[in-house]
This record gives sequence, C-alpha cells and structure tokens, in this order.
Amino acid sequence: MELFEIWALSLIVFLPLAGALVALAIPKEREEAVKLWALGVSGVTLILAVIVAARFDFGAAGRFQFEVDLPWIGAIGANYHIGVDGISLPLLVLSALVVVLCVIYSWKHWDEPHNPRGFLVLMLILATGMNGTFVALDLVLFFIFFELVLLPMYFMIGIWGDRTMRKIPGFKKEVETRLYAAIKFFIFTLFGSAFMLLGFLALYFKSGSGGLDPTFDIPELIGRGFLFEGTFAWLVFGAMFLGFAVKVPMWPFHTWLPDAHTAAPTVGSVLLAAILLKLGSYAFIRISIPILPETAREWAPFIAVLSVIGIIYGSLACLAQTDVKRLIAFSSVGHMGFVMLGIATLTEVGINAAIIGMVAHGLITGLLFFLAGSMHHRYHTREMSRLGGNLKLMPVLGGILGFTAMASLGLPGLAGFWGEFMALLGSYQPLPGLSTDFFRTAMVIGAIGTVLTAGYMLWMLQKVNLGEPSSEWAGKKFHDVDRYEMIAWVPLIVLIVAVGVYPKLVLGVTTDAVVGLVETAFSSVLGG
Amino acid sequence: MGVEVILNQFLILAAVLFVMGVYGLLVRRNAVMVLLAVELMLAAVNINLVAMEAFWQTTEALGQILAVFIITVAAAEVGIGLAIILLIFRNRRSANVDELDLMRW
Amino acid sequence: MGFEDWIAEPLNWVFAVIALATVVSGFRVVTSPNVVHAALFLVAALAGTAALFLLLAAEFLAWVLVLVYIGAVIVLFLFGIMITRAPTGRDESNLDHKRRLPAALVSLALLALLLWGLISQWGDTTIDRITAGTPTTVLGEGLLGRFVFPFEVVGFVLLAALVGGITIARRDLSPAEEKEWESK
Amino acid sequence: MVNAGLTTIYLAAEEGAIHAGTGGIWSEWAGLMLIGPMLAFLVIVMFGKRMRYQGAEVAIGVMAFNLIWSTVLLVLNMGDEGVLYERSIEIARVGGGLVFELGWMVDGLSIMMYWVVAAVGLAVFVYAHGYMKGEIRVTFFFAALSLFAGSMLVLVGSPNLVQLIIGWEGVGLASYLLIGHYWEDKENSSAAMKAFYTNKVADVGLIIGVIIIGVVLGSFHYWDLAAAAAEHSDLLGPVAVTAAILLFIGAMGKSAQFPFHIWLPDAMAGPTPVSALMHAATMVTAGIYLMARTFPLYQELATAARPWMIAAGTITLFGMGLLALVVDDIKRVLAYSTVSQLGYMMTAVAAGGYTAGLFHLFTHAFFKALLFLGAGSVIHAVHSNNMSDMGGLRHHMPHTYRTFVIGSLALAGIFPLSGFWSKDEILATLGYEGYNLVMWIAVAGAFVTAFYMARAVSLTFFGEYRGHGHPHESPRIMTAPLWALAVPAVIAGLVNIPGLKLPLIGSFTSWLSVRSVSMGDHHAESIDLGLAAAGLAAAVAGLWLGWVAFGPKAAKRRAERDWVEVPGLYPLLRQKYYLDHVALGMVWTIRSPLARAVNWVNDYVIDGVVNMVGALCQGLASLVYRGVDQRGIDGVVHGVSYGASGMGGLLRRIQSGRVQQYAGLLVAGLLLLVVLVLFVL
Repeated sequence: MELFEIWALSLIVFLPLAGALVALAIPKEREEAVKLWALGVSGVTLILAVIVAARFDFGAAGRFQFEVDLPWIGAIGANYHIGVDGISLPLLVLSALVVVLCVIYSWKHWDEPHNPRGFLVLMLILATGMNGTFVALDLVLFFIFFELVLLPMYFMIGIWGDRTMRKIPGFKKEVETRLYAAIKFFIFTLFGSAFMLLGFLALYFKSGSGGLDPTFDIPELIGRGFLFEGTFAWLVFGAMFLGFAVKVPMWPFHTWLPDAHTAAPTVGSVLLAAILLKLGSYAFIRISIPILPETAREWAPFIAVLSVIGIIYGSLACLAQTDVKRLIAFSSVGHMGFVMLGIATLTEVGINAAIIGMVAHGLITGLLFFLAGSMHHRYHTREMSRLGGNLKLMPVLGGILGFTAMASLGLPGLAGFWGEFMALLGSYQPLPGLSTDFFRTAMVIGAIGTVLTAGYMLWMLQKVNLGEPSSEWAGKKFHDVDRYEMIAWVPLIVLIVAVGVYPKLVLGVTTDAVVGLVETAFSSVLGG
Repeated sequence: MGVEVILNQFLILAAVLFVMGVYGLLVRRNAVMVLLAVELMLAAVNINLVAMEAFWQTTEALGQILAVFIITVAAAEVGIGLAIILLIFRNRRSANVDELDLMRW
Repeated sequence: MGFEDWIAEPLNWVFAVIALATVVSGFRVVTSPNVVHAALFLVAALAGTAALFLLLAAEFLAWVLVLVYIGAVIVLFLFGIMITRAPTGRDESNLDHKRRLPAALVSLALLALLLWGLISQWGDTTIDRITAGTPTTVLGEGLLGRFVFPFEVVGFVLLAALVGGITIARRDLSPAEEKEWESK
Repeated sequence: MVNAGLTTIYLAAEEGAIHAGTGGIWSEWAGLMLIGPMLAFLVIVMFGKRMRYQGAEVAIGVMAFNLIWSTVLLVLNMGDEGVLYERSIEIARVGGGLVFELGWMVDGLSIMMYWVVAAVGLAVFVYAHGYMKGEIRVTFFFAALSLFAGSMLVLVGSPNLVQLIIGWEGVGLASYLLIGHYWEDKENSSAAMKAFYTNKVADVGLIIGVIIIGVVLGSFHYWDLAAAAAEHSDLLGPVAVTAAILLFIGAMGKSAQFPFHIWLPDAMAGPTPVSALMHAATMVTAGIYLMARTFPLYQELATAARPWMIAAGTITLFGMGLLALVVDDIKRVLAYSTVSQLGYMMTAVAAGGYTAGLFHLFTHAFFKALLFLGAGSVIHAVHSNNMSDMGGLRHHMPHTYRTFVIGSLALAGIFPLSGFWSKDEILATLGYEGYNLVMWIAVAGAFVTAFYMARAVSLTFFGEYRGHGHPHESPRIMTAPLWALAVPAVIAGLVNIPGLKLPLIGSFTSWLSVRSVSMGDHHAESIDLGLAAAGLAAAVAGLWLGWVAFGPKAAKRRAERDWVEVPGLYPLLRQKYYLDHVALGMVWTIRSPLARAVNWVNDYVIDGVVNMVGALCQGLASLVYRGVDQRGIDGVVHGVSYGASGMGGLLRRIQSGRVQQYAGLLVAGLLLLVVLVLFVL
C-alpha cells in the first residue's frame, strides 16, 4: 500500500492527460468509444481521489500527505513536489467529481461544431491542470498547472462557444462573442499570470539570500518567511495578488468573467465556475498568506474593500442583466467576494469560510450553469424576457432551478449558507491588528449583499420559472430533464444538501489545516 | 598538403547561401518556392558541417554523418511538405502562403 | 596572408569558380520569376555544393547529394510545381510578395551579422590539411556503429514521412468531382 | 408574585439547582418531531404523486404523530417537576473555538411551541385535505406545508442560535413556496417574493446579531447567552444593546412588526390553510418566540432596547388594527388583525411580560387559526375573498357561522373566552411595569379589535347575500377541524387564570418555567378587576359599535361596506399609510437606476478600460507595423489583429496569420537579440 501513497496523486493528476492522448488515437467517428473512454478515465480519477480522501489521515489534516518530492529541473531547483492537506483535499475531490459529471452531462449535449473527441480531450487536459494546481507544492509546478488550464478553456470557448455577433463598446467592428470572450479570457489571465510569475521568481531569488540555496518549494518558502519583508514583500504580494485576483476574479479584474461564462459552452461554464475560479482563491490560501503573512496583514484591508465592492457590485449588476447566463456569471463575482472577504479576515473562521464557500460555490454555481445550459438547449434563448413559466413547461427542471437558486442565495441548511455566514462571522472579529471597525463595516455591507443576492435570485426565479409561459412556446413540446442530466445533477443536489446540513463534511477536513496555517503564519500577533 | 585554404571561404559562402535562403523564405508567395528556399538553407548548413569537419580533422567523419542525417530529414521534409501543399491546393485552389491566414482573427 | 598567396593555390581557383556559380545559382533560385527555372537553378546550386564537398574530399557525401537531391528531390519539386499549377511562365507580379524591401533588409542584416561573426571568430584561419578523403568505410562504421540509433530513427522518420505523405495527399475523388476536375 | 432578584432557569440549570426531570425517552427522541416533517417533505416530493391522497396522508400522519408526542411531553411537563432536556450534535468546528451544532431542546417554552405547532398544524392539514381537493399541485402543497411545520419545529426546538437561523429561513422559504402556490399569476408570485424578501431584509439584523453574540461569547448556545446575561457578563455587556436590537429587527420581520409588516397582508395570496398555519403557529410567532427565548438578554442587559421594542409593538398593535377597518378582503381583515395581535405580544414581551406575551401567542394560535379556516370555508363557498360578495351566510353555513363567531368573540376578548384572559394578562403586565400610556393604547386597541371583528361578522354572515351562486356548507372534513379548534379557543384561557392553579394541569406560567425557578417576569396572581372591566368594556363597546355600524339594519341602509369615511384618515388607511409605496420605491431605486448604473459602469468604464488598453495596443502596434512594413499595408487596418501583432508572439499567432511575416520578424528579432547580447550587454 506504500505504492498507493506514492503514486495516487500523480495518477490523479496525469491520468486524465494520458487519457486525453489515448483518446486522440481513437478515430473521431467512434464517438461512443471516445465518450466511454473519457468517462472511464475521469471516473477512475474520481475513484482515486475518493480513495485518497478515504485514506487521508484526518487526525493530521494540517500535514501534507501522499507527498512526493523528487528532483525535477535541477538547474533552477524546481522539484516535482506534490501533496494534499486538509485545505486542498476537498477541492481536489470536487474537481475530480465535477469533471466526471461534465463528461456525463455532455453525453448527449454538444454545442456546435460537435466533435466530441476534441471536446473531451480538452476536458481531460483541463482536469490535469486543475487537479495539478490543487496538489502542486512547488511554485514552478504550480505555475505550469495554473497556466495549463488556460489553453483548453480558451479553445473550448473559442471553438464551441456562442456564435452570435456582438458589438463591443469602443470598437467599430462586430465580433463573434466566442472569439472576443476567448481572447479576453486568455489575455486577461495571462496578464495576471505574468505578474504572478514575476512574484514567484522574486521569491525564488530572494530565498537564496543568507547562504541558502534558492528554492521554489512552497513549504520550504513558508519556513523562510523571515527573508521576505518590507517593500520587497509588499511588491511580491502585489504581483501575486494581481495574478490570483484576476483568476478569482475580484473586482475590478472581473470583466472577463461574464463574457467568458456567457460565451462558453455549458460544460465550459460549469468547469469555469466550479473549479477554475477556485484556483485563484486557493492560491491565496496556499501561497500568498503562508509565505508572506506580515504583508498579508497589510494587504488585508485592501482585499476586503475589493471583496465587499465585488459583493455589492456583482449583485447590483445581476439585477440589470437580461441574459440568464450572464446573471449567473455576475453572481459568481458576488459569491467569490464572500470567499475573498473570508480570506481577508485572516482568521481561522474566515479562511474556513473561504474554503467551504469555494466548495459550495462550485457545487451550486456549477449546477446553475448546467441548468442554464439545458434551458438554452431547449429554448434556444437565454433572454429572461422571453422565458417564463419554465416550471409549468418543465416541472422537474424548474424545480431543480428553484432549489439551486435558493441554495445560491444562501438559504441556511444548504451549502451556500455556511460560506456567507462564516465569512461574516470572521469579519466581526478579524485577526488581531486589523481594524475591527473597518471589518465590521465590511460585515454589514456584506450582509446587505446577501439581501441583494436574494433579490436577484428571486427576481430571476420569478422571471424564468413562474408565471404563464409566453405564447411563443405554446404548443411546443419540451422534453423535461433527461437521464444524463439527472445523473449529472443528482450528485450535486445531494452534496448541496449534505454539506448544508452537515458542513463537517468539508470543515472536518479543513479546520485543523486552517488552524495550523493561521497559527504558524500569525503566531506573532496571536500571541500563542 | 600545406595548401592555403582558408576556413572562412567555405563558411562565408555557406552564410551567403543561407541568407539567400532566408530571403527566399520571406519573399516567395508560392509554397513550393518557399520549400526551395529551405533546401538552399539546408545546403548551406551542410557545407558548414563538412568544412568544419575538415578543419577539426576528425577521424570519425562526424560532420559528414550529420550531413547525411540532414539530407535524409530534408528529403522527408520535402515529401511531407509537398503533400501538405498539395492538400492545401486542393482545398483552396491556391498554394500561396499569404492567403493561408486561417489563423487570423 | 594576402590575396596573392591565396590565389596562388590552384585549389582556390577551383573554389572561386564553384563558389561563384553556386552563389549565382542560389541567387537565381530565390529571385527567378519562373518557378521551373528556380527549381533548375537549385539543381545548379546543389551541384555546386556537391562540387565543394568533392573539394573538401567528402566524395561519398557529394554523390549522395547528387543522387538524392538532384536525382529525387528536385524531381519531386517539379512534380509539385506541375500539380499545384504554379505559374510556370514568367510571372513576376504573382510569385513574390510586394514586401521585398523589408525581407531584403532583414536578410542583409543577417548576412552582415554572420559575416561579422565569422570573420571576427575565424579570421584567416586556414585548414591545415585536407585529408586525402575520409574513407567511406569510416562513414559507414560511424553510421552503423556509434550513430546506429539516430540512424534508425531517421530511417523511421523517413518511413513515417512516406506514409504520412501518402495519407495526406491521397484523396478519393467522387465521380462528380472527377468530372469537374477533368473539365477544368 | 413580585420579581425578587432574577435567577434564570438557564443559570439555575447549570448549577443543577432545578427540579426538573429529563422526560425520559420522550425527550431523548424528541428530535423525531423535528425530523419527521422534514422527512415527510422529502417523501412527498419524491413519491407523493403516486400516493392515493397525493401525499396528504403522509403529512397528516406525521403531524398526528407530532401531536401525540408533544401532548405526552406537555403532560409530563405539567407535573410537579418540569421537563428539561437538551441534545446537540456537532456539525462543524469552524476554528476560533466556535462550534456549530444541530439538536433539540425540551423545556417548557419549546414544549408549548411543539404542541401549538402540532395541534394547529394537524387541524390545518386535515382541513387542507378537504380544501385543496381538485386544486392544482396538491402534492407539492402538502410537501411545502410539511416543510413549513418542520422548519418551525427546527426553529423552536433549536438549542442554539445557528439552528434557529436555519429554521428561521426555512420557514421563510416554505412561506415563499406556499404564498406563491398559484404562481401563474404574477401578483401571487410577487406577494411570495415580497414575503420572503422583507424577511430576508430583516434577517440581516438577526444574522449580525447572532454573529455578535456568537463571537463575543464563543458560543451560540441559549444557555451561555442566558448565563452571560444573568451574570451581567463583561464580554456581552458592551454589545448587548446592539445585539438585542439587531435580533429584534429579525423578529420584526418574521412577526410582522411595523414597518416590516408590509409582507403579511399580501401573503394572503396563498391558499387559506396556509394563512391559517402562518398566522397561528408557524411563521409570525417565530419572532415572539425568539424574543421569549432570548428574554434574559432583554431583561438584564439590554434594557435600553426595550423602549424601542415597545414603541414598535404599540404602533403595530394600534395602527395595524385600524387598517383592518377599511379592507374588503376578509382574509386581509384577519391578516391585519394578526399583525395587531402580534403587536400585543411583542409589547408584552418587551415590557417584561414573558408569560403574558406567550400566553397570548398560545390562545391566539387557536382562535386565529379558527378564524382563518372559517374564512376559508366561506371563501370556498362563495368563491370570492371580498366581503362585498358575502352576507347572510349564517343560514347557509351554520357550522362555519357558529365557529367563526366563537373565534371572533375570543379575539375580541369577551369573558370567559380565551382571548379575554390573555389580553387581560397583557394589560396587567403593562400596568404593573408602569407603561400606563401603552396600557391605555392597548385598551383602545381592544376596542378596535372588537370593532373590526363585529364588522367582519356582520358583513359576512348577516344581511342579504350579495354574491353569486348558491353558497353551501363545507364538507365535514373541513368543519370538523373548525369545531376542534373552537374548543381550545373557548377554554384555553382557563389554564392561566390569575391566582387559580388547576389540579393536575397546573398553570400556563408553570408550564413555561421550570419548577421552583422564577422566569423573572411579572405574573399577576390575582385579577385586577378594574383593568379587566376596562378591557371588557372596550371590547363590548367595539362589538356594539360594529354591530350598529355594519349590522343588518345598517346594511339595509347602505350596501357599501365603508359608509363611515373619516376624512383624512380613511385615504391614509386605504393606502396602508403609504408604506408599500416607500418599500416599492426603495426596491425600484435599487432595481432600476442603481443596478443599471452599475451595469453601465461595468460595460463602459471597467470594460472600457480593458478594451481601451486593447485598442491602444492596437494603435501602437499598427504604428510599429507601418514603420517596419511600409509597403505591406493592405489599406485595411484590422485594428485588433495588428494591435496584437505588436504585443508579442502569442497574440500575433492568434491574430495575424501571415507565416512569412512571422518568420521575418523572427529573424529580425533574433538579430536584435544577438546584437543586444553581443554589443549592448
């Protein structure tokens, strides 16, 4: 069983990639074979992830487990260092799960230009990137996986995306939505990543001072936190902040998100919302805070301000949308605002809030995008003014939409509540040294944000779900939720309820790790 | 032999050929012509290799062996290249490189 | 060493002639307005190269060049030219880009850099001794001894290119298309 | 008994000084009452359609089970020893020493609530089975009813504030589902939204209040809160008033206190059984319950918050009662009446009348459920909500008529029906605590209450029938619950007659407290005859005036309902004090100008910057390109693609597509690099 300990994570990361290569060898016409293969590969990955979770030593959640540390690029001291702890485990399992569900969902739902093989190959590559990011413990490795997700997503949006033409303010030409969105997504993220890489390199070189070998190793860098101080640390944090904040996305770096979500094919939106956005916030917890805790304290109020702006701004922007998918996309801005607010408090509760918020947002918004995609599939429009009476036309779909919207607005007892509630809980009493008044104001504004969230979700439900169907759809036969959709959605629904009723499912793993992280990073101010 | 053969005379000749190849590569529209230019560049490289071998006096004919490899790969390249050009020509009724801007936004 | 000394060496006479021919042919390859001519000038340029190889006592390589290139590759090219119906006549307007100037500038700059590099590095260094010719056996032993693995790999590449070329270029015409093809 | 030094039951419990049994297995498994309706909800949603009675049997069965269980608990609690039990299951440790728990609590207060929810719930469920026959989505209706009751039980059974929030919002969700039951009409779905949303706004207060208490105390437990309050804890002290007011804001939302009451009249859009359940047992009582549960906080630390609460309660009890005078919809009359009665309860609790407020909650639950079900029966018969379509129904619907009158009299506070006793207790408490002005307003409120009930009864059951068709009595399955509720509406008051302790049953006060420990509130030990007479007189006067103004004789004179139109006041009342306009105005401001402004900023400012950067790069690059490549410009400036070509290899590859141009630039770049490396560096 020692063997499993060593190989498990590497398999989880690289099995999808290998699967993608093999899938390329399957003739394009044999779609069923490709689908089965992709399902098998992602399924095995999920099973491995679940086994890892089952064999995970919950008593030592703060320690990296299933760790592998091999020399990789000797010249720059980059190691192949991977491992999971309580913080990354839930996200890893979530990522593996969502990929499987996406494969199942896409069984019968293909956007033009079809080509399942190409799409599934991209999805598997994406899986490698996502899983890899969550287990990487080396900055170079992290960077590679972090960037690896860009390409498949770029192609997913650019090829299978929305083909309508769109006028961009400030440009004479009309462009195809998918191309605009794909390029915006790519360039925006790349822009952030450039700064992030700069930050990584700065850390690397600085870590070499004092007679030590420079290193990219994250745990090692955490141990050398004393080397990074003053303006240097401030700038490095800023550089990494840019990279992560774009990915999260935090206001005002969010504008790629509504476009990308709206233009992406359903599965692309789901993956984007469920996993990709988490990479940024995860990186804050994994890299920025532990390595540069002192600087994090300087930056925290700034992050908190952007977060609450994002919460209010996202909710208000939602109220002005006419496109269902765009509305859901903007809701992500608000929800990730809560996640970042939790992180900004730098407390155990706040960071826990961020993690459970990420998981919940992944489950809920993923499901919402599935639903939006399925509705678009049937109505061929996402304009809310044309929809209405969905619950009457498709009771099951409408019911699930209602349920998910409720979960999204943070109904207690469902997953979304804990993230919001705990983020607010954390901001009432932030880390000692941070301005209490400031964070309490943020808490109140955030709480008002929950009201606005409820506002647009209810409004969306009323527009889409309730009322009489418009005459446009009279006499049309709508196929309610089909088998594949059901199989893809039920796990999400069950998890939303399960995490909502028993948040220990997530927090039971994370708390020890988070407590360890906060205590190590902020031992000076906690006085412990 | 004691002959007054300067190394550079070969190298410069190769450089000139190479640069002409580059020029052709940049300026020709027809894909076949582009391939021709590439061949010219490869020939220049071969001259370099053989000249350097003569200069270093290797006994294992390393330069020549490398040149053999280059010739072989070049032949393969021409085969594939022409096949691709043929395919493009069939689909677009033209083998002009500057019309192949599918990748453009 | 002056030019006098250099030119006194008979070998260099030969070199000068060959070099001149090669350069001129090469120049015509990239400037000729006629595609077929360009291909034929490439033959000349390659022949010049082969001659240089002979001069450097690499006979085997020289003949390989002649056989492989002039014998096979050029023929392939000519086929390609014919199949793609490149303008075989004189067609200045169409064969080149209009952007010759920047290309020429770039090329000349490259040449200048190369020349600078070569001259500053090697200067007047002479080749001491041109061996009486490397025995082809050495070449053979090298290829099948020390370099046998790359040799096999290259062979495989060639095979792959062969198969790939056929696969790419092959197309089954439908009867309608065949008719259209003929009518054109 | 006069309050002599406060010892809360909570504190006493911790010291082990209380005389209370644990209730044995009935307490240990009391959680079943919380889980049951929730499971029923799931079962009905999943399998209800295949059941014979479309899921109603499951809902009713579970409710009957709950009634039996809670009755046993109630009886156990009546003895000399009360019942006190609590069980919590940890659902998360969140760091910072905080723990989230789910569980249940069995003490006098929660037993009373369990029983009320179960008793009223069972009556309503049975009634609804008849009422909803032939309606659409019956299955889902019963599922949501179960969820409604279940959430309420989760709320009242909660031993901590976090679970309270879960039940709290669950109740909100269920009310949303039920009010919007006929969601095909936009009006109904808007009413549902309004209810949910108004509550959500108020919940901000609750959530922040809970957070403050939780963080300050390091625990969300009521026990710890009460203990801290009793000890005048230094931790809690500085934030107590803030937290108390915030919790109160939450309670205002659920219990429809001014100005958060606006959702409640609109909530009549739901089917009548929903209104009955919502007004009697499951929703609006939640706020009162919360105030009672956190009573020590208000009693000890947050006394400064109490005037505000009393003010809100008083405005509600009088102002909202007036509104009931001018509406035509019979359900809205009852709705405003509920709001007004909730004002009584809130005022009482805020003034320190723990028992008084809860006692009124207890009696009110029965007669208000009775009135709503009666109204539903009438509506069922005449197919209209408006009293202008009714009249003279006493002959057609004898059972409904009789029970409705009983309910009305109880609500008006006529001796010896239940309402009399509970209202009297409130008045006595107010008087004792020295809130004399409030007390007299409350008496005036009793007058108003009697007045509008007399009006409603007169317009509905007396005079000539003004509607269409032939009204008929409702089936037995609907009238039976009416009679079942009429019984407690009459006798429930007897359990708390001041100075009278019934054998075996004990008194309501003792139910709510744990034996031998005082709750610290004032509870009258003898009847203040003067005050009782004043209250009764006000009620009788109101009934008389209503009868005169709207009775058969008056109705003969004037067919219109509102022939007394006091200038100035009448339009104000008809427009509901213009509060809806204010609320709508606020929503509109957010929805329209504000949201649009944000969206505009997003598209044109933030995105504008992004696009402008792109455009600038294009411009720059096209400049570069022109310089490098004079002759190559095709004349068409593909701004974007050229722009990108300047931005680097990646962008170029995406956007330009000219292989040779790349090659050229590649060579040029290489040259540049070499030159740079060789000559510059």
